Amino acid sequence: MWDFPIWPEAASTVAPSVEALYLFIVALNIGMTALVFGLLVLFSVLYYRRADDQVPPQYHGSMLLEIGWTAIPTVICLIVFAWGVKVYAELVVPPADSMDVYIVGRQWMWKAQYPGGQREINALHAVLGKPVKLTITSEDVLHSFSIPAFRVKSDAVPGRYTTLWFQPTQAGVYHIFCTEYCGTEHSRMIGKITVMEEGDYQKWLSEKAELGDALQGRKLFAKLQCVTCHAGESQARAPSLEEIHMKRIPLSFDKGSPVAPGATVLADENYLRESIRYPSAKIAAGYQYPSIMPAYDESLVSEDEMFQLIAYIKSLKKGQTPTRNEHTTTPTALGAPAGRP
Amino acid sequence: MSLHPPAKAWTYWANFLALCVLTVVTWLTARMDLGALSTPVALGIAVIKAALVVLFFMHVWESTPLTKLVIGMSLFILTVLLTFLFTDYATRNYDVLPLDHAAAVSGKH
Amino acid sequence: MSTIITSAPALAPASKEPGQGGGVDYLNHETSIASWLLTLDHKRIGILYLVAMSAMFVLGGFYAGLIRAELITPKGDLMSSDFYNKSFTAHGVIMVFFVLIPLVPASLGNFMLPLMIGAKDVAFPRLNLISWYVYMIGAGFTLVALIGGGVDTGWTFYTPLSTTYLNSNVLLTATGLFILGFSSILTGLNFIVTIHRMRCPGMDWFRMPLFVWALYATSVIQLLGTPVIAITLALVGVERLLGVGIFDPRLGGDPILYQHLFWFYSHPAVYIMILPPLGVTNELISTFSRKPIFGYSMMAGASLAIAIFSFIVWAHHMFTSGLSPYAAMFFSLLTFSVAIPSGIKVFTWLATLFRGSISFDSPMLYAYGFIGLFTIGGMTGLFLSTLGTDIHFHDTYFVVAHFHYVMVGGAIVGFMGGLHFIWPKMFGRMYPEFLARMSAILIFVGFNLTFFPQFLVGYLGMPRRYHEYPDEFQVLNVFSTAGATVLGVGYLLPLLYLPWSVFFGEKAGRNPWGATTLDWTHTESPPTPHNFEETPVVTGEPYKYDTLFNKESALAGH
Amino acid sequence: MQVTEKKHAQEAHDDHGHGHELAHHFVSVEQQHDAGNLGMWMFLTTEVLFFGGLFAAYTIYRYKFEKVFEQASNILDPMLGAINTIVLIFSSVTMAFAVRSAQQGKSKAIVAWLGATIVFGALFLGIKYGEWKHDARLHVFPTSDFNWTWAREKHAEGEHGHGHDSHGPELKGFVFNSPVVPANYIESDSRNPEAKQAKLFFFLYFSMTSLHALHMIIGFGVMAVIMVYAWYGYYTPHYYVPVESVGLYWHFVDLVWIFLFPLLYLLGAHLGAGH
Repeated sequence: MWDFPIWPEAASTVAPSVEALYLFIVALNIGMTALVFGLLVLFSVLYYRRADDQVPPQYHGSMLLEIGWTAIPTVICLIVFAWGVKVYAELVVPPADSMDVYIVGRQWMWKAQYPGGQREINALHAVLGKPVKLTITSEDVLHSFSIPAFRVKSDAVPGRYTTLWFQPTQAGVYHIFCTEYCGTEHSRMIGKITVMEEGDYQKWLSEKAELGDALQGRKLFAKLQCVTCHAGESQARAPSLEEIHMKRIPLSFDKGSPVAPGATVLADENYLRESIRYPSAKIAAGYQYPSIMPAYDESLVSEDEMFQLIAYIKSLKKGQTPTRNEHTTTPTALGAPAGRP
Repeated sequence: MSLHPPAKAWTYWANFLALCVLTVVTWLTARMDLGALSTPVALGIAVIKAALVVLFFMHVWESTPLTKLVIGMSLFILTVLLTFLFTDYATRNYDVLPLDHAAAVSGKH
Repeated sequence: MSTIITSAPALAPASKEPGQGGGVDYLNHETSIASWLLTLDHKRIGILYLVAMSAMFVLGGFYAGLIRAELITPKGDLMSSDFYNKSFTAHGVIMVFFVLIPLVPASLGNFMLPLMIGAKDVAFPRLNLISWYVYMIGAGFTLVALIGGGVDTGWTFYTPLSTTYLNSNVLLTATGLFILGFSSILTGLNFIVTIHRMRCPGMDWFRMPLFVWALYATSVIQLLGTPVIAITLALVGVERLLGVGIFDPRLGGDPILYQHLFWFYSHPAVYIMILPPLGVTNELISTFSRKPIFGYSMMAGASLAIAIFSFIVWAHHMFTSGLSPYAAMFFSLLTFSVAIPSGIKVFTWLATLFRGSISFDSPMLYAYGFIGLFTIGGMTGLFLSTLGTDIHFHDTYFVVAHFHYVMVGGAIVGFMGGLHFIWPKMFGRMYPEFLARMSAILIFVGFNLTFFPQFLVGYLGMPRRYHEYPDEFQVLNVFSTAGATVLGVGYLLPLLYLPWSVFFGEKAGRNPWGATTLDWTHTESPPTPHNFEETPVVTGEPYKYDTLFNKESALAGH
Repeated sequence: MQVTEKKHAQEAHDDHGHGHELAHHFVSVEQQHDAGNLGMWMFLTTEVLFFGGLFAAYTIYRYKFEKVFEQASNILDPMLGAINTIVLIFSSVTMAFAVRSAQQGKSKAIVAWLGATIVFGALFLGIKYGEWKHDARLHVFPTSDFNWTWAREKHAEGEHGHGHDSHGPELKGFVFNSPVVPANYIESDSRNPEAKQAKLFFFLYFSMTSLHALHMIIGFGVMAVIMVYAWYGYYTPHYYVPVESVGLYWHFVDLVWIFLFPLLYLLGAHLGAGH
């Protein structure tokens, strides 16, 4: 029974940097605690009360000392803070070449979608040494996606995307926990992440081969008639979506639009999502407010489908937008209040 | 021989007139479209009106420094609440840190 | 009747033997039940709080016991996960809102504050009594909610879980806490006015005992922070009633805004809990080492600094919540600003002990325990204020261990020290010293045994609020539970011997510890209904042991 | 110093001479007055933060949904808001005079001025009640029967001179059981994210104004009690903390409204509401 672990595996590239910082602060802790306990014991031994009427010398303070034990901790704190920010930057900025995996949390399970369209519940597979970027959201309440062995964690917030990334450095199977209390079965909202060699991974993928996310997104793109306005050739009614991902979009600031003049927005997953759920939120320059595009809420585009659409939009290269055929009818802007001029 | 000598009556009436005028002014300014300025103007006038009430109706004009400190303290904390909230909301749509991962790892940014 | 002038309070009008001064004290001048329930005497109200909070503490402890028992085994075999969730919610709500926040100010503070500044009572005695009744009403609502049906939101009531997805008694609990908030506000208001307006002649700001400074800083937080949580809980309630989505993303709201508003109060609340025990510890360290507090003004300043800083660091509870990274860095930096004054306090106590004349009466043992545990609790806070490490530790048992070191190891142990210190003044009786020392040691040992393993299991990644957990975490959890039983015994002892001592303990003199503040030198034990026969005039600093140290007063009652 | 102390000490003991003017635990009437005054200010700081929570929520959502908030605010009638502002300010003046009479020890005058204050406060609430009634017709109460599409339409018509209440089905009750709007409106709302945002604005509008109104009603109660005491000459130039305190409280209520008026009513005034 004495062989219980007290040290989690460090199985990702960021883990060692977190580890180093952790050890530094541990050292600070031990140092300070030892100092305090040591002095307490020492003073008790040296200065215990010998006689009932013993009156010790009365010191009232020493400016030098007081400045000292204000200044030194301040400096140490600043060092720790700076180091912490450096590690944090590593934790939040994914490499450009990382593979996208989409995570949807719901009471009480984790759903994972791979670019290849493969789906998993409460499980995740990653390739040894290949960076993975998770885009996380939730269908109901707050959850938090945590992989202790990788030292990464991010809340799943309904209504928006959060991200985390990791690059596994040793094969194995590790815990996935939900660390944000999410209701009755919170402690059962756990899973396993399996880190495997490239080869095994490809084998595993091929076993559960599927129509890729992007392709399924393309179907949706046609089914929801996005193509009627977001056409490659004419941009009369809506901007083209080709290669829009991670571009800076200047926003329209006619009297209507709810953004400040001159504002731009980075077309990341969150922006693409918002523009589908609530088109009038941030309208690209040159198009007027309110948007003529209908708002697609959960009943029209589920979170899973949203990921497929976004995967498709991200995959759109120049001139790849499907051409519209005459039969496709324009979706009417149900979202626009009837009373609007 | 009261604890505090009563203020002159006319100060109250003058104050009342000033407040009425400011109310009309703020309404008129609000009706013309000042764009981004409209809110600062409206709030600015509101602050002036509030100051008049506090200083003369609530007698802070001739009150002790302690009272002024108390007011200052509550306004300070209120400001902290409102402004520090914005450190989150105003920066949420920024691009995350250096977009170049290598820079982040090596810490050169 | 002439006014007493004291250069150093220590050479007070000698130490009268107990019973002298007419023998009429605030306990025996009227004894009917009504005289207690309708009393306007701050001393009696302090005791009313003490009784109420002890009951709440036992209840909260009971739930803690349930949780630890469940966690002995990895599988959820003792209770349903639903009941487990309700247990830790009840534990959290009761301990945080009904025990820790009012713990020291409402009981010890109420009793000592007027005595320490030479006042007959707090500024608004009626308000003082009202705030106790408000506390009881709030407690009533919450207990009905927690025991009749239960609440499974966790004490943080995070939305949208609490507003949309749960059908337990959230509304009733929110109401109870909303009401309770006003008890806290009224107490704070009363204390601030008392400290500003009721100080006896000569008791200028830098002659006040440091406990008073701590109470002052605490009251500022109570006054400015509590209303925000009140309105936030009201919004949660309204959202449940009307289905308006002010915190629900489906309805356009933002769940993170709830966290901001919640922590804007609940982080400063941590300092409502810890500042008064810090203040009490000053009294203990000074008295039992017969030294003035080293760097008095620095210490007083640190208390105020903590109170102000506590308002600008709240978002460090939200680093993984989807907070903007820039805000995360901003708040991480600010968070360190609280670490500094806390450190100052610890160093100051050590410097005070240096070359002192240290006696190890039970209050001093508690004070030692407090310093040790508070140091560990504070230092482990570094892991959580630092961005790089907090991402890993957030919402794991590491956090649980950290804030229990501060809240229990700090606040509760500090309170126990203060209680044992003030007990003879409260009831004019000594408690069995040996048992008191036993319980001090048991609590220290049991506490570490309970919560240190939780640092380790937290580092392994075991999340909070888990009903079931992977097998490899079991051993540490068993240690933790074992420690909890020791801790329980440690708490049980005072619950037995303190009430016993009220009736059978040996009589204490007016100043058994040889303390030098007005409350010890100028009042009987127990004090007379109006505290002071004549209004004292202070001309000296609070802690001064060198002039004519009065042996009898130090020994009276021993 | 000591001498004065001694005097006060005695004063404190035989305070029966002063009757109610000096409670036993105070040393002097000055101390008592200052304590009461400071206490009231402390309470007001709490109130500031109490409303502060709502203002914080308002600020954030106003920042996120600026445009819709302006349109929603445009539904409200700035004219009525302005009139109410003046009414409330005037009640502040009367209150100021009530405190003044207390300082001069004119008991009957206190009663008169407080009475005037209550009257104008009531007038304010009356106008507010009218507004809410109108809001109910527009279906902007943030409940299940909220409908943004309906509100905008009816409001637009109302602006074009048809008068407000001629349109929309007749009300059966005060607020919540106003008849259901046609299905297509509900459909169009359900598809329109801005409806949710507008609902947030009106939630904030109603919670802020009703909390404000609640404060006024509490104020009425306190004033009524004080009027009774004043009638029997309970307050003297030595002891008028209660009057002064309720005065501070009332001015604070006025302050809150001074900010609510621009934030809620004038936000969308420039959108050309032709009132």
